[in-house]
Amino acid sequence: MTTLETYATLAEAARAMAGGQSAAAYLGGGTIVMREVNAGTAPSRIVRTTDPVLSEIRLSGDTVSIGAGVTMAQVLAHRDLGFLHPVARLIGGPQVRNMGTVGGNLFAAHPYGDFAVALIALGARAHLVGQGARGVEDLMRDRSRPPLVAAVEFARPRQGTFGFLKVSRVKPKGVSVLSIAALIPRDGGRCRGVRVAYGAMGPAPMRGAGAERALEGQMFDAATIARAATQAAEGLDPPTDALATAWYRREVAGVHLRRLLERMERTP
Amino acid sequence: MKTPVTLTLNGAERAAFADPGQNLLEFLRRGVGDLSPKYGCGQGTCGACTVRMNGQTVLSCLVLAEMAQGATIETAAGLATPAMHPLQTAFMDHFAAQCGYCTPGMLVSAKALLDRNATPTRDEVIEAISGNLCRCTGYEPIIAAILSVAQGRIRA
Amino acid sequence: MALHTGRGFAAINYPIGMNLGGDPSQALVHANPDGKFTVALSAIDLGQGMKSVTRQIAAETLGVPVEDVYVDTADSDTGPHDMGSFASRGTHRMGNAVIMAAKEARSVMLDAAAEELEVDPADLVTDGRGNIHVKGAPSRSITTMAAAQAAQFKQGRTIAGRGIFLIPLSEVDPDTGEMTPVSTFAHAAMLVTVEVDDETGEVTVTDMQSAYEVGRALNPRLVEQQLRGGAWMGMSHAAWETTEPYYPARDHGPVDFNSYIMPGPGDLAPHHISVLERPAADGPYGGKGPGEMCANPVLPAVVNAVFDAVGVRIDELPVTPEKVLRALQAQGGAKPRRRL
Amino acid sequence: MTDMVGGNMFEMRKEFFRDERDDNLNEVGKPTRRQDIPGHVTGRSPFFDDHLFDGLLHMRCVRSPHHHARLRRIDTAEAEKMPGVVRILQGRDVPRNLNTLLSLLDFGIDDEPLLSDTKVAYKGEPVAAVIAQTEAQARAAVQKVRVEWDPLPHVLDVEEAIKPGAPVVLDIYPNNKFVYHGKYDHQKLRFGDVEAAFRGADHIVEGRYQMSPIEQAPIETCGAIAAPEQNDRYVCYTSTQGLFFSLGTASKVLTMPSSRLHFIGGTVGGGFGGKVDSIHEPLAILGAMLTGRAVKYAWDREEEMQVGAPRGAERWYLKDGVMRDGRIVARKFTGYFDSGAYTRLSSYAIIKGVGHLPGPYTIPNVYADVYCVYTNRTPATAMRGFGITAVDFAIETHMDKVADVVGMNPIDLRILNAYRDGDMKAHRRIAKNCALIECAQVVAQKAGVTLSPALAAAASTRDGGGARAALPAFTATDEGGRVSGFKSTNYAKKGGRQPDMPGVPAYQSPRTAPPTPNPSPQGGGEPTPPPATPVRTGAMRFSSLSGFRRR
Repeated sequence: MTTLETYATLAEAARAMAGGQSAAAYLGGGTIVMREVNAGTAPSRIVRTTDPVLSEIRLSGDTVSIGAGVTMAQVLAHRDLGFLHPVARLIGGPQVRNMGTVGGNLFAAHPYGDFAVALIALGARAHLVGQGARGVEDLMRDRSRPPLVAAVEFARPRQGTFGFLKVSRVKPKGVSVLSIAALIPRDGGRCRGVRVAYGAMGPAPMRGAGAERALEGQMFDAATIARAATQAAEGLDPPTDALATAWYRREVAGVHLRRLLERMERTP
Repeated sequence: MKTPVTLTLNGAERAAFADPGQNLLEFLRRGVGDLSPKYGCGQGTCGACTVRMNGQTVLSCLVLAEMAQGATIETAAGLATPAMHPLQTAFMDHFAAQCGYCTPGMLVSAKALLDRNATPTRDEVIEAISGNLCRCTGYEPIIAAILSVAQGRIRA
Repeated sequence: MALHTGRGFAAINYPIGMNLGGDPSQALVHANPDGKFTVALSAIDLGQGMKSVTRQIAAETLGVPVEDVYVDTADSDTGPHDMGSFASRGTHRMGNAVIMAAKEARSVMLDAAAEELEVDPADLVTDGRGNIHVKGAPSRSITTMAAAQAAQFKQGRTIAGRGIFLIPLSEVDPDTGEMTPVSTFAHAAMLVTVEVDDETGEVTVTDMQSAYEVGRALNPRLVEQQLRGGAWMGMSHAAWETTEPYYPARDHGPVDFNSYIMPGPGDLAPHHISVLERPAADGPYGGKGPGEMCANPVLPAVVNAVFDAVGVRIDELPVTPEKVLRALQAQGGAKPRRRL
Repeated sequence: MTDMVGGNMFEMRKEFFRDERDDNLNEVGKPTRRQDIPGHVTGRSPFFDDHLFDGLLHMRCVRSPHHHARLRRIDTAEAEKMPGVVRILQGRDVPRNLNTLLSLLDFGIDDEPLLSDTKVAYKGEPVAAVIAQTEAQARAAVQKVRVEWDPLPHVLDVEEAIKPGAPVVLDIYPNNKFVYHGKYDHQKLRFGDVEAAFRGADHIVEGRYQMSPIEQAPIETCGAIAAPEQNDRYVCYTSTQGLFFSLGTASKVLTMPSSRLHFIGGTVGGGFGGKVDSIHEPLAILGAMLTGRAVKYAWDREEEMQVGAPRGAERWYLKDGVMRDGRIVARKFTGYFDSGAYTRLSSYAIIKGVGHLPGPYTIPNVYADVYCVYTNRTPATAMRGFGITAVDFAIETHMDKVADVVGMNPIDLRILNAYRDGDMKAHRRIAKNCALIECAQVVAQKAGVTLSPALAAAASTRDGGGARAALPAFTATDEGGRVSGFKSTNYAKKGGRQPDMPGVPAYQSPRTAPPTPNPSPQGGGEPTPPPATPVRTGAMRFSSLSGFRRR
């Protein structure tokens, strides 16, 4: 039967996760773990912490640090995180945004995890409890035994260099057919340090190598955008689910990437 | 092992024992007997179990009952005092309920919206109820009812 | 990218009541000593408004205000037999049973009133506001409450009534299909406007213009509830819903409301509804039953509108973006028809 | 009355059929508030699950992971030892473990167990029911029930299922097809001679249409709570759409007199057809009988969506013979209902669908063969528009194709072919109380669609009947799909009493007579039909649909 273990600090919680005779699930906002508890598929041990560090949002210079326990609603309420509001606003409905956390979104299975898509495009690093830091992108490669994340950290994008798009069948609240986040820094009109990330286009949120190559070092114009669109699906391995087939996702990835980039190009 | 949980429900202190892994929805319904939040999915996808916890709307099926210890909970059952809340009157006047099963959760979300935004736009109303599914009405009468309160156009 | 607008039309009729009949409904009506009435049914209200519409029907027939009637349903110890709430039978079958029961109760009430007023019951009428008076002489009047009290405590009458409605079973000829399916039909016509994105195959319903013929609209707002919600469901059937996205394969079957999709409040199209009333000869006060048919015209109307917009026909529901995109590619792009 | 809601117009078009109505009634026609709305907005409306019982037990089912399989054995030993487990039910615990929903009307033969004990025919079919103190404990114990399966070949497509050599879903049915009237493996509709009419038509228009399976998706999932009541009775709070339907089903499968059952419902969180099947009530009551405690059995959302019976898929083939001017002279249907693994209500819906053909149009030659097909899918059941929604989708999409072929405005085409008062319908009854034309005209006017002057002036009350009231001089019939070895039962002999109906109310216009005479009980609500065609064989009772018993 399910038992809840509450710890004062993240470190203790991490030790409890590692130790203990049986497997444990870490309870953040509850939107993932509680669904499993209700379905009877969660481990019997539920671990949580009341560590205040988890709900901190810190901005120092150009560096943004968001605690893993920060909810989508808290992101939306933070004036200095305006560039992330279009992302957080498209995650779940109001109730889910009041509960779901930045840390939880990193480990939400398909079709969830759109906030992680944005973090990958932003080049975010995750601070792991007692394990240093790892790129969020790298963290996505194996989510089977997730480490405890304390916070995510990234450089605040320059005005107009970050864009996000989510395609869903139900409005205003629906899960992803696909989502795209793009960071397009420009240097003398040319795209430098481009990062494009996709959601629902692979087993987990991932980079879009084809699009990045097409954009990197190029002028940010219609021709470049068109080229990026044609290479958008390269290296992607989209799943088939109740909403769409892999074929459809691959087919429209370029269309939606183009629409996102055109929007960003129009509004510098 | 059962865990004692004390919380403030619609202004009154209530206590009961929670089963291991029991969610707040079942605790409120079977533990303390507030039957206004409804089970619709247990997955966090329908909104029928919506309550306010410390002022914020949450899906009570996704809250572990033990974590509501000491919390302030508001449900649809607490809306009438006993006079009907304007939202309740508007839902009645606009025929904004058919089977009535999604209505309590819908009202909690609507109340939370109006508490932070007295004059929402149609789009803001749509956003506010987007986490509450209705299978009967097609939403339009619900949107109209909420807007009518926002615009102070309640027919007595 | 190009958005193409198209309009599609469909018209339908719908059989009211359980096919072939053989589906009885019963009702009991009785008065309290103060002239307030209880209607006991075993019928089910699953949102369609059974309690409310039978309440209005009972009040109309009894000749009392609707506030003086309460409909109690459904308890098998007190509510008499009814087949159930399906096949658009509720209003039609149960409405008639309630009328029959209320007529009987009304006649006892008038007998009691007549005895108090010392007149012939045949000369009495109700004003629908709680009074019974002599036809043409409103001054010679008695309240329903006084009549009920007299019946109960002076005259020893039971102001009560029993009702049943049954359309006996029809035969079906195995060789020709000759049968009497139902006694009346409701009707609808629907014109839907859609926008089709020819790069993604996404279809957006932007407007619905409808006319529904429902027999007498026993309560126009209850009718509107059915038509508005039902048309939304029709739109949902047309382009969103299915338990088997890859029918006949059973893979990827939805298990929650994120994978079983329906239009959200942000997907709504304005729906302009006109209601026509052609009373049904055997319907309660001419009523039919709008609940089931209201979704039906939307499905084909959406499919026809997509054809009108881009020239592709999606003959397998639901009309998903993928089906539209595949059809567009097979056709070599959008070929707008614009016939409407 | 006109009302604008968020740009959504609602208007009553009182000018139509005005002389057929008295609009001055006291309560009828008034926009009175719902009686149940105060309960709904306060959260006090009592749904089935809103009744508290001390020590309520929870039931969860063990379900088949296979589309089709034989059950070798069920081992509950480990599950019995799980915490909180009170009892585990199997098929042998059900007094009468075989039922079909409409057997209460003597319609259909019993073909579905409550808890399967020999074979499963669809993924998710229940084979055991665990009763435990909490739902979580019941879920955990379900995982510990060991079932040994022998998977069998399965079939999921209706047209695959009726091919020779297809896997047999239920061996009591021939070639996975329901038997109608003990005579044919499908329901026929024959009116005139479509083949002859096709030869004389200017155009032939054909189409294939596939309706998807759909979940009723009420926000309240389907369920029941049963408990021992005083005086040796059982109370059952239920979400059923048919109180006595479920009571009768429970009484039958539990072999318990109805007097010992007390059903309470009537306030249901949406149904849309999905709460007719009466699956939860008998199992919940059986649980209460065997544990002496209150037992709740309800689907979770995943079960509601994948185990709960959907609106069945239907496949329709249509073929029209059309003249240059848009008149449809012949229409032929071949339909396949995907009933899933058991009958439930599909066989019945087909009769409803056939009676509806060819849609709201007067077509002189109509033909239909409609099959109720068994596949290894979740059984289908009723949903809003049952038996009609899918074929209307087919008909109205097809009408659009016809309009395209003859180059006609789609609304004009509908009105040109629309049925009118007095027309003979394909099921051989006279049309009355029609209003399709008026609905089409109102929509055309609102949408600014210009109709041809003649059709803009058409009316349902005019130009019907006469020659259009006549039965076809000749109707082509056939013995296709004849089966042998089955005989029909007879509903009429089994309590099909036809009582006279004193005081059956019929609306009477104060000004003019109603459009048609009141239905006579015997007439089943429509005027007595003209004499049947010579080819008509002896009429079979509706219940003969119920098919058959082995000789």
